[in-house]
Amino acid sequence: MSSATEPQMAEIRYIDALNAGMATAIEEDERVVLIGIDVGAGGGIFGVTKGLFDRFGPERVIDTPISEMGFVGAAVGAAMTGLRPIVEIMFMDFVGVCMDPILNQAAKLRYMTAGALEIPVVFRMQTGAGKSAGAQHSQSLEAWFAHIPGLKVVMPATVADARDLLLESVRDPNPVVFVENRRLYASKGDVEADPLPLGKARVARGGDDVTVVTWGQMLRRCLAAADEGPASLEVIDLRSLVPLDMETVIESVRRSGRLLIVHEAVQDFGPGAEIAARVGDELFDELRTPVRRLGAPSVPMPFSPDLERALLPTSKAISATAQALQAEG
Amino acid sequence: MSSATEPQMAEIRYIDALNAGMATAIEEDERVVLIGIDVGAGGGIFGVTKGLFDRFGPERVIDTPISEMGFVGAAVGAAMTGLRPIVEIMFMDFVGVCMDPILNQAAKLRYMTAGALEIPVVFRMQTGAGKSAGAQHSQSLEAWFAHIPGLKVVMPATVADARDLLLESVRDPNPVVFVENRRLYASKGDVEADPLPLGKARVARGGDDVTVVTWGQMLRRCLAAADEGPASLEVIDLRSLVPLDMETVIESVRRSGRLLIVHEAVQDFGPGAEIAARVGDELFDELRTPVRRLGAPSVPMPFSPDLERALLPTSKAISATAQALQAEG
Amino acid sequence: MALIRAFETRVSELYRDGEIPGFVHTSLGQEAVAAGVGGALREDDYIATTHRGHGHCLARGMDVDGMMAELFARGEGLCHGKGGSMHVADPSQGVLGANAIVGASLPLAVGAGMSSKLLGQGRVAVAFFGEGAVNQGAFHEAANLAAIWDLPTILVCENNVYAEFSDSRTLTRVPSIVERAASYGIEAAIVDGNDVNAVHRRTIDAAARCRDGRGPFLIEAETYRWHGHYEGDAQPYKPEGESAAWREKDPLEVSAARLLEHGEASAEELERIGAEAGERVESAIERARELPPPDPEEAYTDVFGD
Amino acid sequence: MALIRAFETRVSELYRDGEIPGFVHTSLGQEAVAAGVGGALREDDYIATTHRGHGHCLARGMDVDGMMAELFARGEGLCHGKGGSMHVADPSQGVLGANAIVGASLPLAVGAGMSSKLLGQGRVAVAFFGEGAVNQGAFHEAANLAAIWDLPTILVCENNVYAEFSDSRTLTRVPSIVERAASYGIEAAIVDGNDVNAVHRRTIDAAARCRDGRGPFLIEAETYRWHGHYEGDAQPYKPEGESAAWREKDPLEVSAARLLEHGEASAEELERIGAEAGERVESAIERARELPPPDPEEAYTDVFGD
Ligand SMILES: Cc1ncc(C[n+]2csc(CCOP(=O)(O)OP(=O)(O)O)c2C)c(N)n1
Ligand SMILES: Cc1ncc(C[n+]2csc(CCOP(=O)(O)OP(=O)(O)O)c2C)c(N)n1
Ligand SMILES: [Mg+2]
Ligand SMILES: [Mg+2]
Repeated sequence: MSSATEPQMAEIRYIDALNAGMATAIEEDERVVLIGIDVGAGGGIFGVTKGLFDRFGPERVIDTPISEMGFVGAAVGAAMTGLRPIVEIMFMDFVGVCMDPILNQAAKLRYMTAGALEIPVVFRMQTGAGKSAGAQHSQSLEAWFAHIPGLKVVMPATVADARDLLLESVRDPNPVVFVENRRLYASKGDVEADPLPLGKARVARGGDDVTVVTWGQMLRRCLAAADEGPASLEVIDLRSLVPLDMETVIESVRRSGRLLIVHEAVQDFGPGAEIAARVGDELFDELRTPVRRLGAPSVPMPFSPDLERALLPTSKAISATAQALQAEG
Repeated sequence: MSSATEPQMAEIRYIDALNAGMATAIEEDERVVLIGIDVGAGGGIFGVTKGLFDRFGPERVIDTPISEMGFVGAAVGAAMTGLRPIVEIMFMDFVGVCMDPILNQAAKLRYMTAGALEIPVVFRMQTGAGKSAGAQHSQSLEAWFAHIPGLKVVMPATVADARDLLLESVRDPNPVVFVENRRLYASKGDVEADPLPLGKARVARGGDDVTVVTWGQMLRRCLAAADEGPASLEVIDLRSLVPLDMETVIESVRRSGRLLIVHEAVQDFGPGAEIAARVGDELFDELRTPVRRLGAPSVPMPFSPDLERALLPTSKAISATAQALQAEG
Repeated sequence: MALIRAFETRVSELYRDGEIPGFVHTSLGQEAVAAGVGGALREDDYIATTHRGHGHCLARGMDVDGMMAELFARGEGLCHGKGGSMHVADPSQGVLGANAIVGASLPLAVGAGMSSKLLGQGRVAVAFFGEGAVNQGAFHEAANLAAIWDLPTILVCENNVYAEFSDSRTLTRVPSIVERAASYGIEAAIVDGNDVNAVHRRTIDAAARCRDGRGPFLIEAETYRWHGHYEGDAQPYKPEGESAAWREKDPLEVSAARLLEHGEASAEELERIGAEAGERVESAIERARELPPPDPEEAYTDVFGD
Repeated sequence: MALIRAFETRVSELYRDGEIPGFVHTSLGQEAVAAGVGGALREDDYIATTHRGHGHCLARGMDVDGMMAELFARGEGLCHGKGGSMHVADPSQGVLGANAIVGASLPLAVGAGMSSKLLGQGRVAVAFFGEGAVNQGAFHEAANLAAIWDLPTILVCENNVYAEFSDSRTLTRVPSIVERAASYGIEAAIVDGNDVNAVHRRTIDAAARCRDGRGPFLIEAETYRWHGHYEGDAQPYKPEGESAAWREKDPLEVSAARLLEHGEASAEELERIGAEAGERVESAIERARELPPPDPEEAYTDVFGD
């Protein structure tokens, strides 16, 4: 990947890591194209694709009209016929206008054709509440995709993963829903940090008392909670919901006997429920305390920064819940 | 409701009960309209709306082009401005082409306008695997809707509920996702059976050893499993995921100490996970055995009847799992 | 128009200064469309608008204080701080809301047209949308529905040349929205979107047609987005001189010139109108600044009604 | 055409008799469209089709045995019994599959056109769709994309009058699909969909344009759906005599008459072709009947590749 990022600049922003990952993907494989609204000349509404158009040209970096159903579906059709598209859905909330190609086409056509069709497409989409973007621009819907057989669901929380998981997603022969968190775009980190394959969770912080499973922007808050102590938290960055690395989670909870799941998505019928249900079943006898979840309450995201702030799990709430778990038994 | 169903015909089909519910709704309130593809003159692709067009005319029973995004969105706009539409999405899978009006409009506009907008709309949709309809016509996606704040999610499993819950949904001032099960359309039952309000779960069968929570077409299989014995199963028909009547579930599991959740939807990140997670937390000390779930495996629905049959929970599998739970402790 | 100009000019500054959170999209330079349409509607008519809807709301008579307070995310805002710039709404004024999903205003306005028709209210529903939204399936489906059901819905396309960073003429072979309306058998007309009188006349006619049961009408208003897509957008994509040329056609100056020419208003009067608008906005700002944020409980209310 | 006729005539009966599960939609009466297009394509061209796609697949040379076995849900079916009538596919024949979502074939074929263009393959991608699908946003968006990107994509609209139980002319003010193509700047032509030669000539031209890099073309083939929407549909909605009139224009008889007239084929040859087609189908049926269902393991394979 050195081609895309100068060796000396190990400390880069999440957004630059995404850009580097795409640059490498487009450079290393002539079948890779980037498709989306203003991803080209404009460099992306958040600047994520800056420079790619000038570097690779309009054949590889393709601007589209505001026609998600059309261009997401076209990306799926292109993936069936030899290209490996990265298609951007500007806000995750916009899947409301282009779900069919993801739900009924990309996720199912390999299966329905008994493997005759391969669909290597990456659906890049961005989420991240906490910027007063309002109820239609703040949703975390990863649970929807994880519920659909045939889709991988990847959520990089670190700068290194932003680049490496994106690259792995492009190289993957399957449809991948790649969820970026806007709140992390400006965050800096070491892009050469210990790489892990797609499908493996990372123990971001070792600890003994409570296992905390999370992903996306909540990772930082969980780490901050771990810093607060006194309980010793083992923080696991899941990195992908599909594949779901339960081994790493189970192994940790077996040691700690306690599990707290933290995510930005709405808690009810959310992604944490699956992890809670599995651990509750597999570690029924080993659990010292009930599995707890911290997610957003069941309300749309309000515009007001004050109201919004109060709805997302804070490091305070995370550490308080962890302490409470430890106190319970 | 007598107006819509002759008193003597207490034993009617689920499909007739739905029809009766709509007839009563349209008759009792001039603001109620029925909108969808071939719901009018054609009487519905499955005959659910038969006769309504002749009875109420084209102003109240409205045929549409194949434009779900347009007419589902129009139904939401109509609901904001004085009508109370029942809009049909022929197969639940088709939400792929019309999710936005449900996800970003109906579910959110009351909240975003601080209650200034009221959106009394019913999204009727139909599911039901087991008819070789293929991967794009067999999905149960109720978990998606339950995860979105602002939507009620109703799933009638009995003939009486088909009529009564539909009527209650139309009278409800909120957007309601009303999920019919095609496999039940021909089933017969007593339409005058003990009515329960929307939001209350029904104990369909009392029992002591294992609580079985289910809904939709799986209710019949759970009851069949209960008949098999020897374990005494308490079968709960949830009736709606939102509101979620945890009280009834908790009360039952508190007695039985064992819980099995059965649904047709894919198990992973499915609706059962939320119930399992809540019970695992609230009844941590009272549970005698781990909470178990039986849902579809993570594969698209295959066309082959033999393959498909093997993927849905059978009464045998349900009773075997229940017996196993009882044996565990 | 003076009010819209004053309102958005200040909102742009307030956003830059961090006093207004979230995303803000201004319609500076497009005021004539909002004013021309707004003034032609009946009290009880409906509008459904977009992310760029401040002008449309103000022209409908939306309360300036309540609207500014909403942009400031105050508890006394029209939406109690839960909507914001992209979602400001006031059904009591027929405003079904700004909307952050491109194309969403169209099916909603079709639905409002259905209500009006079926309930025999003679109300007109206006869908505002940009030329970029025309490439959304929602436009296509909604236009066809409005046509086959002869709904009292006016489709007002504000063709301001750009969709975000892209020149919309490069994203279709048929940049004329009026031509595309032919696909639905919808009569349509192009108007100078910087001439409030022209827009007003067109809308009067369209609304009359609607009330006569003659079905939908599409108005393509040619105008220009002075500012960036969002406040803060540096607009490298705009060709040299293009903005300047359009500013020559400032809708406020166009109508001012005409009013003076026909002696329908004196320079002093126009001056006063501008000044009053400015004061109106300033007082709304002062008020909003002093208001408290929403009661924390607000976050949990209005999800469901009963 | 004879093969399609024989295939679907028997499939219709087999479905009625419960030998074929699921949903079945036949294109009886529309064979000339499939045959005319199929015969005009190159070996390596692509097609994406609909729920009514048997004919299109057969005309592409899809294996009759494998296809029949698939409809019978056998393990040796082309899709191992996992696809069925609504999803039968064979990428090795360029068939990207039948599709049960109305309108879905269009974006997929646009994508196939992108692949062909970007990889410089000169392959053409055909999207088959019905006139009812034209009211889907997917048609609108896909047509515009094919146009602005000058893709080698042919949009073949089979206008068979009905969409399920509805006369499509009642669901739009502009029933002419050719007229609606103008919205995208796409050249289009209407052809007699019951005349295989006419369809064939049109497709040859359209494909040539595509390969010359002149972009998409839309063909509206006027034809008629003999059977119901699905097998078993009683069709009360069809007016008296309409079916009979169209059966007068049976595409097979139209071409048979012409062949005989021009002495390009003798009655015996035509007879033989029909007979052979019948035998081909019967042997496929016999074979399918004997085949076992899929290995239970099949239910769990092909979800992900590695
Ligand atoms: C479905 C959807 N896709 C993309 C966006 C992002 N977006 C917001 S505004 C905009 C441009 C809209 O252009 P136009 O319709 O011309 O309106 P204008 O901004 O010019 O007023 C885009 C792409 C969105 N909000 N919704
Ligand atoms: C998105 C979607 N909406 C509705 C349906 C149900 N449906 C299947 S076929 C059909 C009619 C299609 O009509 P047309 O496009 O004319 O094709 P034809 O059946 O005449 O070949 C409908 C409404 C569907 N499969 N997908
Ligand atoms: Mg614009
Ligand atoms: Mg048709």
